[in-house]
Amino acid sequence: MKKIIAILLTVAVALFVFTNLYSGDSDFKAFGEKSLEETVSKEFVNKTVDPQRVQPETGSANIVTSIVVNYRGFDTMGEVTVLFVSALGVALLGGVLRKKVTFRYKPGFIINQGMKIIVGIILISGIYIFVHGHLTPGGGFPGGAMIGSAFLLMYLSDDKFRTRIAAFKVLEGLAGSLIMIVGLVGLSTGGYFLYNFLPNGEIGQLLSAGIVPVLYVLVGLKVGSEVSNILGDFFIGEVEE
Amino acid sequence: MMDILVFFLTGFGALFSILRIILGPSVADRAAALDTMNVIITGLIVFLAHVFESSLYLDIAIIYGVLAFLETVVFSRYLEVDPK
Amino acid sequence: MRKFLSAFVVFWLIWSVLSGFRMQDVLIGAVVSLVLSFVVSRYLSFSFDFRIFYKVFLFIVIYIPVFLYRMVLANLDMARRVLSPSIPLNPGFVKVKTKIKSKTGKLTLANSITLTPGTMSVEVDEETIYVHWVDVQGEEKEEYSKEISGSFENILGGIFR
Amino acid sequence: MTIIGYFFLLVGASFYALGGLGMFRMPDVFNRLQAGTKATTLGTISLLFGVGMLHPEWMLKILLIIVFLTITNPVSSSTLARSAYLAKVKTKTKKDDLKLLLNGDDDDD
Repeated sequence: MKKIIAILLTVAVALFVFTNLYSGDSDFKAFGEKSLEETVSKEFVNKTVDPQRVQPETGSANIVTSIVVNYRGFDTMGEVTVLFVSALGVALLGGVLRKKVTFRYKPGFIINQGMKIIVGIILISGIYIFVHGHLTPGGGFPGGAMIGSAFLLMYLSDDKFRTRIAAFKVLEGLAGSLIMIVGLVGLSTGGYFLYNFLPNGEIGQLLSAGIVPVLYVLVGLKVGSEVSNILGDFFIGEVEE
Repeated sequence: MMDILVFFLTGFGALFSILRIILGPSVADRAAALDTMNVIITGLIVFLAHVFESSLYLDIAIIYGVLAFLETVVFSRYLEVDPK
Repeated sequence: MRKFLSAFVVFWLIWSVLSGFRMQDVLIGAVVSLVLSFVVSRYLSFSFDFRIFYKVFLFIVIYIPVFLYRMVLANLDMARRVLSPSIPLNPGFVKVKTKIKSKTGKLTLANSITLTPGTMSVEVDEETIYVHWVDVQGEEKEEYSKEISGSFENILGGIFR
Repeated sequence: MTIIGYFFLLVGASFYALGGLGMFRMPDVFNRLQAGTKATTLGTISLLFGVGMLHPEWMLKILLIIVFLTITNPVSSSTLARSAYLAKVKTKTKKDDLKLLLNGDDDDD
């Protein structure tokens, strides 16, 4: 019965979406017919690549990154704070529940040895992803998730690896405070929080786009260490604070 | 023309893995089919890099490959977790 | 110390391949790999010395051609099985002995067994590899070993002592 | 160069199709894993090498992806096979020398 209702609901939603998309007088334009001239995105593209400007406004080759970290930098800081609060919640609950994840069998030899090679590749490519966040797709959040996933792999595939890496607690706090400090330096030099006080440089170089790469590296470090801390809380099951 | 043929063949492989994900009698079957499909998609992303002439897609392929591997390992360890 | 240096070299190499060989990238990559290998190198098994050049040379020149050849054979074999109307199968789990001591060597051997005709390694022990075989032939352990891992055993035994 | 590249692309894509088909037709999980892993690994190597032939300036990065996938793909399928064996998934396997693996491996950490 439940399944039939689910199928009926799915069909109803699908019909609604399709009729709205394909009827002639709907608000949604057909693919490729929407004019981008009247939207706000053109303005942001121009700010970055317009050759008439003396200096590009953000200098970031990836426009999405320039919006996420430069124009909406304060918002990104809020997102990182949300992650921090959830990590704190997991740590507190982990102390109350004291229930560990237990496996019936030890991890096998193949995954145990394979992990010791693969984790290195995952970690360095995760760091590559967030250092190059202003040049390539990606950035702080995917890179941090990759670092967290590398530590999840270590917890899963090595039953000796139960020691929490103490450096992460330090790293998390350090990255969070450095984001604030970068914002405050902007406040004191330019007049508002997270002001871009570094030179923009040339688009496409690694050292360009002002404070965007700095902030993204910090965000990546913070996300990675937080995810690793959450996983550590789940696997070790107790907190000492 | 050749591109369409390549897309057709890869889509054929992905389609049958999806069928196995739907039909698969046990969790292990589904996880195995998911692993196969993920590798096929990783290859497809690299092929998209060639179609769109942009090397940025290679980074996405790396991320996708890493997460696909992790997903399989997590599923296989999940099969071993104590049920009580 | 040896682990630290080896991890540093591997990280730097991967970073440079990923980001391209420009000056800024290579320098920042050096800093990043230094920090990263300082943190995680003791959990990893990157460990080699100067004989690595000789080993990599042997690996590329001898192992990879044999491996690719066997892999193509494996796929043709698998294609034959998949495409025939009644799938010819005689599956079974068998044990294979190995003499390789090095852990990375055993891992490589297990991976090679997985990718060669009709076999897939399931678990590795001190000196035994447990293998799932699509088409079991023969009866004795020695026969299995010769059939499944004979050529790789010799090559990898020469590379990873 | 272009022709060789497209040849590799087609070979890789056909192995992907074969892998999917094998995943669908084989009778139990171990045989499915065998078919899937072998076909997709060779398919990936071939397809990625084809793309590298068409764009020689990406060759190094593509070789890195190939190495990474060639390490991870057998590892993940071996791990999955071991877990499926330990979880006692139904098989059509007749011969079984692996009983030892199940004994004395209990660990409640």
